[in-house]
Amino acid sequence: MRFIPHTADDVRAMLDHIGVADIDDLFENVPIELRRSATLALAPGRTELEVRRHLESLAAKNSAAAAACFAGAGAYPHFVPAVVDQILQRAEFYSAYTPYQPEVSQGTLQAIFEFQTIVSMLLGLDVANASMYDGASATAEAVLMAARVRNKRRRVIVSRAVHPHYRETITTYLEGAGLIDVVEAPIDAQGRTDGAWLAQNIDEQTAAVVLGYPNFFGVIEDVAAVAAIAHAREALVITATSEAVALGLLKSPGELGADIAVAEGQSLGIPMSYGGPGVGLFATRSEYVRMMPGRLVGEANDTAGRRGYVLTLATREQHIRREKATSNICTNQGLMSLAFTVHVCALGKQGIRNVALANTAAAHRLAQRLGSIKGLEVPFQAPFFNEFVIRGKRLDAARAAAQKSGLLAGISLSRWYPEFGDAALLCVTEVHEDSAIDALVRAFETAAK
Amino acid sequence: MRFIPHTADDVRAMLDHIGVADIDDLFENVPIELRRSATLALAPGRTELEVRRHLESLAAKNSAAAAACFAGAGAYPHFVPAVVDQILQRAEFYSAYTPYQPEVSQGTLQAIFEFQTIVSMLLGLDVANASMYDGASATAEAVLMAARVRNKRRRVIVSRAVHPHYRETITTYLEGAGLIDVVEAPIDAQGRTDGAWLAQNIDEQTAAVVLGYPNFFGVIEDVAAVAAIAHAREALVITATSEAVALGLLKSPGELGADIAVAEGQSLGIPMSYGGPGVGLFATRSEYVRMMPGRLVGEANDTAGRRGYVLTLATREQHIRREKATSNICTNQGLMSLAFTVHVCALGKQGIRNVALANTAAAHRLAQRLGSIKGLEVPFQAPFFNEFVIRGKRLDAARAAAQKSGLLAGISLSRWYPEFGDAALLCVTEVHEDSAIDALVRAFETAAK
Amino acid sequence: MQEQEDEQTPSGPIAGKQAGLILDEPPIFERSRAGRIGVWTAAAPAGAESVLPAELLRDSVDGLPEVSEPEVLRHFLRLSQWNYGTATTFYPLGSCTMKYNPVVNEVAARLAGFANLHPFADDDAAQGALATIWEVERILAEVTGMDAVSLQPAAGAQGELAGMKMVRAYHVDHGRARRKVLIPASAHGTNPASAALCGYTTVQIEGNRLGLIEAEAVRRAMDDDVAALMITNPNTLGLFEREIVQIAEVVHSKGGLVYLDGANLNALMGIAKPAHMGADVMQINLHKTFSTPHGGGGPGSGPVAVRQILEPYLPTPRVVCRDKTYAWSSDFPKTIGRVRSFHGNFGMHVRALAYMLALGGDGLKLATQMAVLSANYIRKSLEDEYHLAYPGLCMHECVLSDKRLEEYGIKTLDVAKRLLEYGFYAPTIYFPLVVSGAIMIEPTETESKETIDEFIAAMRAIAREARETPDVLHDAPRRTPVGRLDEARAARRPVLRWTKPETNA
Amino acid sequence: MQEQEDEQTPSGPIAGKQAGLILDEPPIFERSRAGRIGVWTAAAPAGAESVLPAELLRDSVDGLPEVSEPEVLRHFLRLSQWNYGTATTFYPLGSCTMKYNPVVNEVAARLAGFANLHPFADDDAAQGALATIWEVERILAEVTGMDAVSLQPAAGAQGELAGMKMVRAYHVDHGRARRKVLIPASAHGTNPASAALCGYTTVQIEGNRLGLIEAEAVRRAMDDDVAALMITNPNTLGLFEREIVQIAEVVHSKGGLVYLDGANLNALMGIAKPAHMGADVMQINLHKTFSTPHGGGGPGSGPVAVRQILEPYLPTPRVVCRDKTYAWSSDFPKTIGRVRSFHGNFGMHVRALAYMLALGGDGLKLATQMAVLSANYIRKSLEDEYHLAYPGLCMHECVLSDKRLEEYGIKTLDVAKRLLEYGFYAPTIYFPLVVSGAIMIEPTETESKETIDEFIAAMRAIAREARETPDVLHDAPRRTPVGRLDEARAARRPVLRWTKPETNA
Ligand SMILES: Cc1ncc(COP(=O)(O)O)c(C=O)c1O
Ligand SMILES: Cc1ncc(COP(=O)(O)O)c(C=O)c1O
Repeated sequence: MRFIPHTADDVRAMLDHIGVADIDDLFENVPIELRRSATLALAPGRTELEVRRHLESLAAKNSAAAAACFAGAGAYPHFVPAVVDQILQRAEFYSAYTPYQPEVSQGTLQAIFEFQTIVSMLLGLDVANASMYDGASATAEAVLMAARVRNKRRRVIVSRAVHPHYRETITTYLEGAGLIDVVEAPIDAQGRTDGAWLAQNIDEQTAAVVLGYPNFFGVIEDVAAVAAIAHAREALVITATSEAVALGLLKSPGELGADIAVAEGQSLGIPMSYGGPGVGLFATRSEYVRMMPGRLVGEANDTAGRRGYVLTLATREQHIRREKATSNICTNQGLMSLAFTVHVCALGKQGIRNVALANTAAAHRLAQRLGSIKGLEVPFQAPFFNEFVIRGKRLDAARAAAQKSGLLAGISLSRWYPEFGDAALLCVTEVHEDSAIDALVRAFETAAK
Repeated sequence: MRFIPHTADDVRAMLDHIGVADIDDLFENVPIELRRSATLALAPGRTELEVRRHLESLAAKNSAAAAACFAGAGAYPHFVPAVVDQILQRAEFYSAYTPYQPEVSQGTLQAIFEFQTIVSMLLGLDVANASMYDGASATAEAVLMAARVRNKRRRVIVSRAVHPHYRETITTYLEGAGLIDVVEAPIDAQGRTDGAWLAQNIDEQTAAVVLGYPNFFGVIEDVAAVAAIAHAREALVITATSEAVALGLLKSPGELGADIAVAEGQSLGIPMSYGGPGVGLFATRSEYVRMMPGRLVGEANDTAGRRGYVLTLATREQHIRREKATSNICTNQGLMSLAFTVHVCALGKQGIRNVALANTAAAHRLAQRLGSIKGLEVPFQAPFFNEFVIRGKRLDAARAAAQKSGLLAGISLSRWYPEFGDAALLCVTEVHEDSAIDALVRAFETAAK
Repeated sequence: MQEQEDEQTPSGPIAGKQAGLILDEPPIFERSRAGRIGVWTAAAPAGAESVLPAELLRDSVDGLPEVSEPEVLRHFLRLSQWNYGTATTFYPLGSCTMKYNPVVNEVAARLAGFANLHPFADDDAAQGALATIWEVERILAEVTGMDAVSLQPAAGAQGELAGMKMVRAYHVDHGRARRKVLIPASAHGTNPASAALCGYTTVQIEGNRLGLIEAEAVRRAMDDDVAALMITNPNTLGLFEREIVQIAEVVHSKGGLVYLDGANLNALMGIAKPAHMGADVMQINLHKTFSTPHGGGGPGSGPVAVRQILEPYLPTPRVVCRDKTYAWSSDFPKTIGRVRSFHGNFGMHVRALAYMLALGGDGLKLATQMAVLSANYIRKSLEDEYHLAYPGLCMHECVLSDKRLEEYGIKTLDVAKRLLEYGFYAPTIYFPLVVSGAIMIEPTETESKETIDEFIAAMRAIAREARETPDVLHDAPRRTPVGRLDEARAARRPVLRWTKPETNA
Repeated sequence: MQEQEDEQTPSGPIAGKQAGLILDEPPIFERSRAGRIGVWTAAAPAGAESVLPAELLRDSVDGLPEVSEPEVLRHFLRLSQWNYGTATTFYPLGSCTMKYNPVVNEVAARLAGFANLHPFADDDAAQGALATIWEVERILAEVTGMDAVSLQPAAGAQGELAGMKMVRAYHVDHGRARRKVLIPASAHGTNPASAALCGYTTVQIEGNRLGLIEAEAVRRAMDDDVAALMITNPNTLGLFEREIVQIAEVVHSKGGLVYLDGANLNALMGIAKPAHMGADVMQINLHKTFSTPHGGGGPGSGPVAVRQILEPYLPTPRVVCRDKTYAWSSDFPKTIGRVRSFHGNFGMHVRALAYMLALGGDGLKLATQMAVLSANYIRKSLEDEYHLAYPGLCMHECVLSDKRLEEYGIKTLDVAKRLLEYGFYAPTIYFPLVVSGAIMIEPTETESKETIDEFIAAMRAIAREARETPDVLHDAPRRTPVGRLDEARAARRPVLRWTKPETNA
């Protein structure tokens, strides 16, 4: 077997040294009935060429991967410069474990330290961890953390405009974990979380309020206003960002008053890959650092005073604290945090802003063009980033027509928001060529006729 | 500019330090008229995304790249395991120069030493160099070397069954370089170089005779017989192999009596890439080592006795010997020799033989099937490796039909061998799936009807 | 001093070369210069600045580095060279199954048809992705004997969470959630943490003097308030729980469920199926047993597999297959819901499938056999020099300790640090907690006997050094990019992000 | 001793880290074990052994290694870590233009539409490849001012060969081949070697005390038996040949041709076009100026560019374009023929095009400007400590020498070896031959000022060490994977391949 180096001679020598007659003898502690019934009804091994052909044929059956993708909704088509994957393919990075032995893991450790720094800069908060699984579970962990911080409170308010998957994940995580109620805050006519409702409903029992930023409809929430209300009642504010590119342009959650800010980092450095792996970003104020979930890397000095990095504050974690840990997370999204870091470094201060500007400008242009088609409207008037909702009677027909021309024309909202009727969420980024945008407009125009 | 780190501040500081006012001042030694007319009428720079799109659109216009390729003739479709490219993408390998400073180039040097070892094993000769440009120029260099070894002789015999490009290259290289005649040896009815003709024509003026092994028609020449004749007249025997996989199965050129053996190594580890880069292999007997062209790596010890590797015997080379060098070659095909080495190591002793056996078996099966189609014949009866000639009246129509079904159905021979009429050279390797082979047979059957 | 040390170094990965050069590299922020850029993005389109109200916008992000592409590449290349990885050396980290990550897996996951696929693509335009997930589920079901599988969880711990949420949902469905979960003392920390996240109180079960859980001990702890036993098999001592079948019976007899931590599945393929042991639910770590890379700490993938009784509770959506057509279905009213967005770490599913197909049934069994063979070979070769925590045959890993070295003032940590100097990554240390000074060694099946022999020689040499020149161990490692780092101080005054040095501010 | 040395090391790539660990790795043949395999090929089909007559077949190739895939990967990864490359550190190798190799080029060349294309594909099924070659030719023509280009030559030296064959063909066509070629003493070794390969006798032209060729010197050597002058501009001293236009006139006036060695084109883009200098033919090294990687010694690509009078002689086939359709044509009866198989190192053409498009006209000029700026900055920063071979402004590189260090017993070689320890690759040394103990430094435009400053600091520190602690230089390098190797002995008793150690035989 090409991945297993043991030759027949090796096996013989090793068995002799151990002092057993054959391989089966090594398993004598496994009850014989279990061994007898353990046969694997699986095909025999294949050559690399066969494996590759099989996978290629599966990949070829994903016709949507070749479409011009105007779908966002939590996973975004962005350009990833080649330098990112060049780094990810470094076996020294991808074949290492969580950096338990810092002296021979400084590469991973320094990269995480840089990641933590960048995440805290983007989210505008003091401290970020080494990553969470994704935006959704990071949001759920943020809610759990808020419940620890405000540990006498029993209620969490989650905006209905938060990504549906994130909301579902919060529900799953909270079920059974203490006795916290999740209350949904409604949406106003602008596509924002209803401020008046929040003013009435955030109370002394409220541990935290969760907003999307931008929210699921691409709309930029007025985080500062909500924070003012929440903080007045000592509730924490959590923001969840699924389009991390927005953080290069919009005021940071921290600046607007968020106490915990989480995000999905896929947009920066990571292909959509059918939704995973991405990387969850998690940041908070330094006063809460010992309540944070997830690993943390800190600076340290060696015996000669050299600067280095180590895993730190591990007493929060499951391998030390077990059932009292701040989270059960162990393996996180290490390599994806590296992708994120490399991409942000390559873009830099200027580049990330340029990309964000290009995104928002292109999305607004398209919204305008579509909104001026008879029968279609852009229902929400609040400012949005690179996603927006479009509504109209014949929308599904238009989307189906567009799909025929090789376009993935957004996501239908009805499965999560039946109240909107025929509505779709469209996303435009720097990858969309004018020709594809024109084709999309044409498809919608034709269907509207 | 993303590849140029100089900021405006940097430029200013550097100019000040140099003591010039501006950039133009640096070029004051360049006559002003030259500078005035040096404007570049080229488009402005593009983003990485734009560059990539442009290249992708060009790549997409090569429809033949998606075809099932039954063409060989010097460039062969073979499977390259993923580990090869993983190594080639190591920037420490690809971004290094020729290893002039051995202490920080041991990676490149040891890899070349391994390459030389493998090449000498495959070719069955004592010593191999660090690579030549390709099979064709390696053959030309072999002829030049033979002329140095037999420096009183004025004639080189080159078989007409040697790859036409190799023959053309010999002609170009020899033109003007001393006064050596190139004489073409004819082909016999079996597709071999005409032994009787050779017996008559190799004489005391003959420095060397060049055979393809296998030859251009895939046919396995009787090198031993030719060597017996040649050596009797103290002429050298040169073999040129364009399908290196054959060397995993056929007796080595050295064993059969070749004095210099060259090959194109593309088949092992390197994609066809429209014909380049590949890698030229070059080996000979140790008595001729100081006459060899190209770089050589040798073992050496450091001051503490550690084993290491260095460039050696450089007194043969242009940078020391200038006009008296054994060749003008400087940059060779370094990274491609690494690809070759990794692929051969991954295959190993067993694997290379298995691949070669699979190739020859598949080619013979196809030859049989095509040969039994009415109107088609396999004209040459001599044993062949993985290529063979097929002949028939409606061959071009058959090939055109096959092309429509996404098959590159061999290479027409008429441009080089008008005497064969309607004939094509077909190649079969381990990459051909039964379905593609069946489609090819069907296309030929249909056209034959 | 340095040179004296060198002489004591036996053959192994570092023999034969000089100390070597490590190129330094500061945090990338210190490379930043105003105006540099690493990706040339198109200039923002005219007017883009005014598309959104100015009060919504931040200035450009303060502190983000400004570096050119050559600097970005060089920075991360240098960093990479400071790491050991399985690709560069033996990485015998117990419980982590640091096997070889086949390169073809990486190629497969990067195919455009996978990498560019949006998770909300219509099912009919994503049949290949659905088939990939389906195939992985089927193979996992075959290997574990379980009835149904979900690939949604992002890692082992999330698989545990999903599994325990299902345990809870099951009990709620059958009357009440119950309150307790039994967990052996040797369990991985994620087990109690996951149970706690589901609102359970954990009850610790002690192993016997052979390192095993006895059915009798479970019986004593078991009552009808116990929701489940979370058991690892083979356990974290590398030992097969011989009474597993009886244990499961005990748990089931009181209406409890058996959660099996499947992190050690590499010891079981073709040898024993968890379902036959009585497991009702388990997670599988694709990044251990199925060769997807650990990535310096992820991404992993932690599929959860269940027997029929728990199938209704699996996370949704699930892949269903009708007439060879695949579709996502959320039509499972009893589901625990989702534990994350989309369909899991799909890129890892592709890699795992590539691996499963490459090995096939026979290959998977061979992997297990060779992993267990190698672990026993190491155990046998070291048990005279090191204290072996529990005697006798082990499965895929073995646990030693520093017991016999204490008298020389040598601790497990010293052994680990010295090993780094010999060119090996260290075993897992101080885990499992039930063994004081544990040294947990898992070679996996992808290391050659020669490498294992070199490792054994190094371990034996270190034991000798511990007795003869203990300071060599205390001072180790001296040839790694940095020496021992002051972790205590780092935790006392945490510096968790880069900040501009005061002087430059 | 080691530690003392460390203290003397100023800031630079190696500061701040311990000596570091280099993992050793023997020649792969020593890893071989019978029965191992790294690529699982399908078993040979039944009967395959008897398809060919047994007497034609060899036994399996004696000595080829048998290793598993994990071992193959680890072997070459470890080897790679022993190298410096431009990607990991500053590589100021003069005359080699070791600029950054953009990663996107690598992606482009690997696109299936390029990589899987057979060279004999019909032109209509390879339009993208033909267009690629065509675009590169057009851009090279624009940059050089030449009229026609062929991308066939595999490297610079082969470009020279093709160029000189054309010179010869031209003269033959115009009466007789002529017999001599004039070459400055500072020329690269490939120049005389290529001329000799075309049957020419070389006549050396000496430079003046400014390092320049004077028109007068050429006039003296010029007669109607001179086929061509091969001149490098800027020359290998990094100096622009100020009389180039007059020199060309002298050559042309006697019916000779001017061959311009274009290896230093990185100093000229947007600044001066060789055609305007009077060049009739030149080669361009895509692996220098146009960023294709050097690959540890290739593959390169050495397009040859000519003025109209030489166009008929270009190698064939050539790309022709009619109605936006490209085709190969061999319909050039005066061609010198081919210098290699197929269409050149096409993969390099793709990479070069990616680079040319990325930079555009302005970017190429900027590259030249910044390269020259950096070289002058280095020159200016070192000329007080090192002897500068020729005073005044340089172009893209500058040449120092060991003249001032001789009195301390220090040679250029010692400086170079010590630089390696500082974490830099060494400049080109002992070339050009006209400068005794030459140290030829070419920074290129892709290195940051900070890196260049670190290099300057290291060079200055070494000059100081030469005076104060010369043994530190004589003993260098001590921190690289191996120390100075005995090259003389290696050449006396060449061991050019691995052989089984006697004891194992
Ligand atoms: C026994 C055991 N269980 C559970 C886990 C948790 O798995 P993961 O790290 O994938 O979350 C681990 C991983 O370290 C483990 O070793
Ligand atoms: C001035 C000069 N001319 C010619 C060459 C030869 O180019 P190549 O190495 O590509 O054959 C070189 C390369 O070193 C050079 O520096």
